Order: sequence, then C-alpha cells, then structure tokens
Amino acid sequence: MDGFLSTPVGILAITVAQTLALLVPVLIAVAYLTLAERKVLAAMQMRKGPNVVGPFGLLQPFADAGKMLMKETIIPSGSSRLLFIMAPMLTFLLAMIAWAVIPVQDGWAIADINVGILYLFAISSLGVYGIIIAGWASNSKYAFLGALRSAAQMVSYEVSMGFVIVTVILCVGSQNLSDIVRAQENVWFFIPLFPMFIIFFVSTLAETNRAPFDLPEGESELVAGFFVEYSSMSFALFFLGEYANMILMSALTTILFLGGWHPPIHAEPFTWIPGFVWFALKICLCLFVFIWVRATFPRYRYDQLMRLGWKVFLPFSLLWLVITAAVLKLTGWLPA
Amino acid sequence: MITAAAFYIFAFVLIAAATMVVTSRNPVHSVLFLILAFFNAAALMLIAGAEFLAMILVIVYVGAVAVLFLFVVMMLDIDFARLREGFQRYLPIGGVVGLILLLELALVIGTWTTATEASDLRLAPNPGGGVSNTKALGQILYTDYVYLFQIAGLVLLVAMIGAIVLTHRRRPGTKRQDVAAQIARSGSVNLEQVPTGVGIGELGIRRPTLPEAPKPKQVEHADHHGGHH
Amino acid sequence: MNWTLALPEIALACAGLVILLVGVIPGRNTFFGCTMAVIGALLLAAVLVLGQPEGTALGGLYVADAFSGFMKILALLGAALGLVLALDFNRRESLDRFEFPVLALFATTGMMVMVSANDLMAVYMGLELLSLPLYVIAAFDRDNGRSAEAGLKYFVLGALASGLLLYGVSLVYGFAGTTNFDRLADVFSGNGGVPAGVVVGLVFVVAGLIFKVSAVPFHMWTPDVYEGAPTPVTAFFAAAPKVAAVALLARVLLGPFGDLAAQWQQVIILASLGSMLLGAFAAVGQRNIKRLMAYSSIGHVGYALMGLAVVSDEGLRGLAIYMLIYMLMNIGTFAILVGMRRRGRAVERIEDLAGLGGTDLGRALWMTVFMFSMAGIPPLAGFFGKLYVFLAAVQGGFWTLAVVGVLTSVVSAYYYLRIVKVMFFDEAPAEGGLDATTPGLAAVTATTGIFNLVFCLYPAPLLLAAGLAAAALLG
Amino acid sequence: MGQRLNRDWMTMTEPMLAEYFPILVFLGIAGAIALAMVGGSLLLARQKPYPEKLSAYECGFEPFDDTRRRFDVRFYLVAILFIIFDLEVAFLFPWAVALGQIGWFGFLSMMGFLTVLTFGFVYEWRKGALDWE
Repeated sequence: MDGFLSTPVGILAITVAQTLALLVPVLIAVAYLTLAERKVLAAMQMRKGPNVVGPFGLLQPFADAGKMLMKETIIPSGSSRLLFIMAPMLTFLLAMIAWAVIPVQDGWAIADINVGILYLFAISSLGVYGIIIAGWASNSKYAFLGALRSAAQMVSYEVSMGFVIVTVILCVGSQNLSDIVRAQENVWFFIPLFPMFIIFFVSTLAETNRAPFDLPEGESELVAGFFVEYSSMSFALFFLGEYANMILMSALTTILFLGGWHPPIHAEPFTWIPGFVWFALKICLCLFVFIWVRATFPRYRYDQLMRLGWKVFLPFSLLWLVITAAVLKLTGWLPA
Repeated sequence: MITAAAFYIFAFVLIAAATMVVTSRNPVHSVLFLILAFFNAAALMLIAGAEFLAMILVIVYVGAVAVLFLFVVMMLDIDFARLREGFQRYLPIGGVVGLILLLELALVIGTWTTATEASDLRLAPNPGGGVSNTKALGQILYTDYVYLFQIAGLVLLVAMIGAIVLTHRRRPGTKRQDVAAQIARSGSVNLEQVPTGVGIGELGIRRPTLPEAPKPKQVEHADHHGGHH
Repeated sequence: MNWTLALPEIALACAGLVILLVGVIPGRNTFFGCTMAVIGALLLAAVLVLGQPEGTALGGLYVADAFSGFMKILALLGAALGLVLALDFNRRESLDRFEFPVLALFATTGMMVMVSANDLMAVYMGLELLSLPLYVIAAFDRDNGRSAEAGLKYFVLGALASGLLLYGVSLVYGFAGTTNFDRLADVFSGNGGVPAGVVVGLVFVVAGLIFKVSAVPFHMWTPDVYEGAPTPVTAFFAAAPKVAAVALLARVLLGPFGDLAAQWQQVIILASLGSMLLGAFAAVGQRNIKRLMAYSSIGHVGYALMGLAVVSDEGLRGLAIYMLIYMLMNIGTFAILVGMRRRGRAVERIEDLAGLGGTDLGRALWMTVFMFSMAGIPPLAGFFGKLYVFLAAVQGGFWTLAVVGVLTSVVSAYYYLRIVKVMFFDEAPAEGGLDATTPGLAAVTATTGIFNLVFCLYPAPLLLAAGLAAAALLG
Repeated sequence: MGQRLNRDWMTMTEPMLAEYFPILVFLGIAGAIALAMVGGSLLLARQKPYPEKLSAYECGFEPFDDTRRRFDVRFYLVAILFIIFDLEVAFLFPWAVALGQIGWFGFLSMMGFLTVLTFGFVYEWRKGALDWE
C-alpha cells in the first residue's frame, strides 16, 4: 500500500481524495448557508422562514437546486455567448480553488504554501473578473452598470484589506497561513489589532458585495445588477460562488484574527473538541454576523461607500500599520 | 522530469497566449489571452522558485492592471477594422524587422555562452537556510537597494499626479456631501415649542424669501430654513 | 550607507514634495508661486551639485564625478530656464496649474538620477522617473486634441523604448551576472571573447537610449510630439531631457561597455550620420516652426553623437561643450517662439514671423543671432560647438563623419537663414505684427543671446570644465 | 550546457513546487463541477428560446442604443489609483516579513517611501479625486 501511495498516481489519488473531502463539505455548507440566511432573517423579522420542504425546511436548498437545474438556460441574443457562460463558472471556480490553502486544523492544509496569504489575496483580487465579464457579456444596461459599480467598489476596498493583511504579517513574520494561526496560540489577533479587525470585516462585506454594500445588485434600482440576464444553473453558479466567497472570507477572518483552529482557552473542556470544529464554529459566527448586518443596516449610497473606502479605511489602516510596525520595532517583539 | 515538463508546457502556453493577444480579432479576447499569459508567466516564476514574484504578478498585473485594460477595451468605441488596415499596411516592414531579429537571435544561440558566476546567481532564488523567497527579497530591497526603492516611490507619486492631472475635473452643478459641514451645522434646524392656534407671522418666525426667477438650483445652504415645521 | 553624496537629488525630491503640498492646500491658484519655488529649488540643487564631492555611494548604485556634475548643471539650468518660459505662456493658455512645475521638477530629478547612474537598474529607474512626468506634461493641454495626441504618442513609443531597454538590460544581466557598471567593466575587460548575448543586450540598450535622445532611427516621435505639445513643454523637451539622455548614453557606452567599443561604435556612427542627414533634409520643407525645431534638434543630436562615436578625450569634450551650447541656443530660440502671439493668440507658423524686423527689431536681431548660431556661423557659439566635434572626428580619422557633418551644416544653414529672410524681407501680414514680448522672455532671450555672442571671447573656463568632465568618464 | 543547467535548478526547486500541485487538482475538480452543473441543466431542462425571451432586459421597451459605450472617466481614475496603492501594498509584504532583520534603517526606508505616497494621497484628497460626486 505504501508503495502505491508514493507513486505519482498514488499522490494524485490522495490529493483528489483530500480535495473532495474539503470541497464536498464546503458545497453542503454553501447550500445550507442560503437556508440559514433565510431562517435568520426570518427570525429577526418575526417570521418563520422556509418550513415546508422537510423538517424545519431543511430540504429547501435541495429543492431550490432541483428547480434551478430544471430551468431553461437563456442566453440573451446580443450577448457574447462564450464569455456569458464562462463568467459564472469563473466566479465559482475562484471561490473553490481558494480553499486549497486553508488550514482547517494544524497540518491539515492541503497545499501548505509559503505565500498562502498572498495566494488568497490574489484570488480575491481576481473576483472582479467574473463580475465585469458577466456585466459586459450580457450586453444589458443594468448588468453593465452593476458590473462597473461592483468593480470599482471591490477594488476600492481591496487596498485597505491589503494594509490589514500586512499588519497581521508584521505580527507573524511569515505569509504561511498555518504559521499565522500558530502565532495566535495565546492571543488572538483581534484583541491587539481590534480596529484592523473591524476594517477587515467591513471590507469583506464590500468585497463580497453584501449588504450594506450590495449596490451592484441593488434590486430597487438595478434589478439584480450584473446577473440580471442570468437564469438556470448559470445563475445558481453565481449564487453559489457568492455564498462560497462569504464562507471563504469568514474563514480568512478566522485565520487572521480569530485564532483559526485554536480553542478559546487551552484548558480541559475546550481541548476535547477537535481543532476543525472550532474552526467551523468561528466561521459560523462570522457568517451569522454577515446575515445580522444584512438584517440591520440600510444600503449605503455610492458616494458614501467610496468615501468610506478611500477616505476613512485607507488612511486609517495605513496609519495603524505604521503604528503597529513602530510599536513592534520599539518593544523588540518582532518575530525574528 | 515532471518539473521540466511543466516548464515546457507553461512556456508553450505562454508563447501561444502572447501570440493570440496580438492576432486575436476581438480586443476583449486579446486582454483575456493577456491574462492567460500572465498566469503562465506566474507559473514559470513558481518553477524558478520565485514564489513572491509569482503571486505579485497575479495580484498586480492580473488583479489590477488587466482590470484597467478590460475597462478601457470593453467600453471604448474603437474602430478595429481601421486599426487592422493599418496593421496590414505595416506588415511587410514589420515582417522584415522581425526576420532580421530572428536571424540575429539564431546567430546568438549558435554561440551561446554565459559568464561563470551568472548561472550561480540565477540558481539562487532563495539564499538557503530556510529563508523564504519573500524574506530574501525583503532583506535587501529596503537596505541595499534603498536608492532604487525610494525612486520607485517617486515614480508612483508622479503616476498619481499624472493620473489626476489628465483625468480629473471638477464638474460644475454636482452636489457633494461635506460631512464636516453637515456636522458643524448646528442650530440651523431646531425644534421649538410654538403656541398653537397662532399664525406663525405673528410669532415673528420668518419664512425664507423665495428667489424671483423659478430657479430650483439655488439650494446651497440657505441659512434660514427655520420656518419649516 | 553614504547617502550624503546624493544630497542634490534628495534635496530636489524633498523640495518637490513640499512644493506639491504647499501648492495644493490653498484653495486658490498657486501656479506662479510654485513655479518660482521650483526654479529656486533647481538652482539650489545646482549649487549643491557644484559643492558635491566625488565618489560612489548608496551601494554602488550612484556615482558623482566631474562628468555627472557638468551634465547635471546643464540639465538643471535647462529645466529652470524652460520653466521661466512657461510662466507667462501657461497663464495665457489657461494651463496655469501648479502641477506643471512640480512634474517638471520630478522629471529633472529623474535626469539627475540618470546622469549619476552607476548601475543598469538605476539607469532604468531614472529613465522612468524622467519619462513619466514628460508624458503627462506633453498632454498637459488635455482638452486640445493635438496635445493629447502628442502625449499618447510619446507614451506609447516611450514605453516601447523602455521595454527594449529593459529587455537589453536583462540580457546583459543574464550573461554578465551583474548590473553594476564597475563590475560589468571588469567582466568585459578580460580578453576572453564577449558573449553574443551581451552584444544583443547591448544593442537593445543602445536602441532604447537612442530613442530617448531622438536620434535616427528612433526619431519618429519627435516631430509630432514637438508640434503637439504646448510650446514651453517643447522647449523643456528640447533642452533638459536631451542633455540628460545624451549624458546617460555616453556614460553607459563608455563606462561598463567601454571595452566593447568595437561592438557599438558602428551603431553610433550610423545613428550620428542618419540624424545629421535627416535633420538637414527633412527640416527644409517644414512650415510649422516647432516641427522645424524638432528636425533641427535631431540634427544637433547627430553632431553631438559624433563626439561619442570617435571614442576619444577630444570627442567627449566636444560632446559636453556641444550639449551646453545646444541647450542655450535652443532655450533662446524657444524664448522667442513662446512669445509668438498675434492679437493674444499663440501662432507657430514660420510665416507668422514675417516682418518682425520692421515691427520689433530687437527680437528679430536676437532671433538672427540664434539662427546663425544654430547654423554654425562664426564667431557665434554654435560654430565652436561644431568645431570641437569635427576636430575630434578628424583627429580620430573619421573623415566620413566630419565631411557629412560639414555638408549637412551647409544644408541646414539654408533653412535657418530662410527664417532670417522671412523676418527681414517678407511683408508683415495684414493683421499686424506680433504682440510685444514679456519681460521674463526678453530676459531669457538676452541672457542666452549674449552667451552665444561672447562665448568666443572667453571659452577657456567652459572648455576646461568640459575637459575635466570628459577625463572623468574616459580616465 | 543550457540543458544541464535546466535540470539542475529544476530538481532543486521540486519540493517547493509539490506544494502547489493540489491547487491544480482543485482547479480540475472545481472546473468539472461547474461544467457538470451547467451542462446538466442544459441537458435536463427544456430549451425553448424565442426572440422576445432572448432580448436584453429593459423596462418594457426596446433598448435604445448599444450598451457598450463610453462611460464616466471616474471609473478609470479609481482603477488607476487602485493600481498605485496595490503596488504600495506589494512593496509592504516583503518588508513586513523581513522587518526583524533589516533594522531601523529598513524601517525608516519604508517610512520614507510611505511619506512620499502620503504626500500623493494628500494631494489626491485636496484635488477631490477621492470624492464621488
């Protein structure tokens, strides 16, 4: 058996198995996130939410998926067919391949690369493409406007995200995601870097086009924004990609600020629970806040959104980065 | 062996994509091929051990520069038939120049030699001792090459100024939110208890004087809106 | 890290930052104040260059010697005079935004970095810091189609040249294993054969630099850009960056690649011949005076490159002195061109000068001085500039260069003298003569004009300085 | 000679490359899932297109003009400024990793760089380039 596993085919087989072991739960999580969102929103608005399909509506996601699958795929006549089909697949693909480097538990990262955080930053900067291509390929004004807004918005918040990530790297001295989590064994970074944690979280809201930054979709003015022309499984892929991105961003927040797989206290009852469960719990917490925010805040106006990104977050995160570096340098706490 | 195969595959796709960038009919496709070329270049850098540069190539070129390209190419009405015409007109000259360059390169490859230390330098993306590629860069970029680093800062500054000088204009007639002014504006709107049953004229509350011409644009912070209840 | 050696560059850059901030914070127009401040900063930098010790610094990326000092002072002087020309023109054409002098300042910083480069990477960074602001100020009149076109053309072709240069630099690095000038010189000084890859790299580097000095065969951007850009910008282009680019070309070729002279000499000779011929013949039919000046500048670069092509002390001294005289002739001429206005509107055709001898004799006379000087008529400075490079060519046995140089001088004298003829013998157009000039322009005209007149009386100190500069590079 | 060199450096970096292999596998599997979903829908669902259904969405009338036309230059400006700041971030990464080794000089070197760009930022701010009107 050992002999087979060290051959190229064996290595491939193991990797495929690992990949599926991660991707299948992620996809199921995405399906249930849509349900969770509806349930939580309903609870916050004193409603019941989906409760017909299966016990407590638990089979609702599968019903939705089945419906989507059976719908006709409409490709608008003026569109660029190939790009129109490619765009949702691209969004979905990006949301999936990012998971390759996520360490769900110590040593469980499938691709434990040195520059893991850069890889994630790169993937998130590519997210714009699915949207621009969809908006352009649809050849519809609503889609196009939504895509433009979305691109400008994602780009605006990416800079402050970059500064936040650099601040975390300063405290760790490595770009490896597992190293970043290990460095938080005693203190999770959201305590010393609290303002950066807030900026990062808000920026992830903007990056994923979630409320209160959901202007690209703004249904009251742009109908559905960049995916107004999409139907059937292409639409579902966008939807899946967007929710998978939410989970991914929550995972990233967990890794950078909430101590990844570490239990809150390294003591008896907490350490019984395995690391990946802690990791998943923290992701759920972040996702709950995502939904909570949606239920609570009204949508931003576009000029306010740009102002928040460029005039508040950018200078503030840069300033905090410099302060962090100076403090670390002065106290000699810098990791060697 | 696998690495060598990967190298040749990526290099081949890179060159093919680059060729498509130039020959593709639709400019949007050109940009998409350019992105493909960037990805393959990043993969080649990975093979050479330059992890950091590979990622930065994706972040900066694919994530930022190519987005701008796409913006420009998607939204401009460029008459590509005419561009193509020009291309064909210059094709013979371009072809001759290309041929000469090709011949020169062939000549060079015939007498390929390298300096003794050159290969050693290229073999060292990492200085060894478990220092990662990023750290190795960081250890020299800000100290040994501080001069170039600061010039890079100046170049970025000039780029900022240039972008604004060439594209930014304040358009008249737009309203912008001035947060500081909003917050500072205290006392202009206040609630007052007014005895009921009395006309506001008798209480001495002035109505804002309406401008003569029916020009609705005159709304700039007229100070006395106190009459509205 | 011995950074104090680079004090002029540091001071200039810091001044630029401060002026940028001071210029933007008040709500009103700060063009005039910022321009004066930038001129002051440029002169301050020139003073600092005068007091600069020699040596290499900043990890071997930076070198200061007599050559860099000489060329830096030329560039700084050219930039400062160019800005004086812009003062009035920009206000009249509503281009009076304070970014203009600030961008010119950063471009000048780039020139100084280029001139002091002791490493191929520093060459590239300096070149980019120079080029980027120039692209912007070429398109500074952004609502004018021609200016925008000039900026775009310059940008696209300049980017191509930068690409060529960078490609050459990476080839050289790949084959030689270093980008430092001193170490490159060591690598090539051995008598082992030169790797073919280095030669190809060198060809690309030279091509990139020849583009920047706008010599044949990479001159094609010059006429369009000179014509389209606002006139003071053209004056700036023709003076300061050209000095820096020629200096950089000399330093790169004679420094690290000095022992490969056999490989690049032919290229430079061809570029020099081509530029002289093109500058002489293409300018003949021009009607737009800025376009004419573009071809004229191509020709002048051809003469200057002659000094480089002969690879000798005399040749290099000739090059240095030629650049000095060329810069001052050009600024003087442009001081008159910038002031060409009829009823408040800027004009730029040669016919517009008609009858200037009758309406404004002083200006016409100064223009005559400059045109005679450009044509190389003794005893004006332009004659001596040509004399030194021709002498060097003859001494080095490069007869073809010298003969072609003399012949093209004769041809180009035709179109310079034609301008004089138009000024004195043609009738002024019916709309009337040109508007009166401004004190600033008149002062620049007079200063540079007097230099052109009196250079022959006492050339010794400048010759000495140029000689020292040449010796620093070749010695 | 070139051939021999190639093999040398490729074997040297092989262990690091192996870490990137799973990403390719992820790409393959995720791509397959996406294709299967779209393809499955195309196969299973009844496709019955007609021109009215395929026309672009508008509020009840025919589209007036082409969608792909020029748009506001502000979007370009945002994209350009983003590139500049993205590069700034790119310069910060190696610095953050190596700050422990490069001493105060390295620290101050970055502060100089950031100061230059902060001047640029102040300039943008004052010019109103960061406002969305």
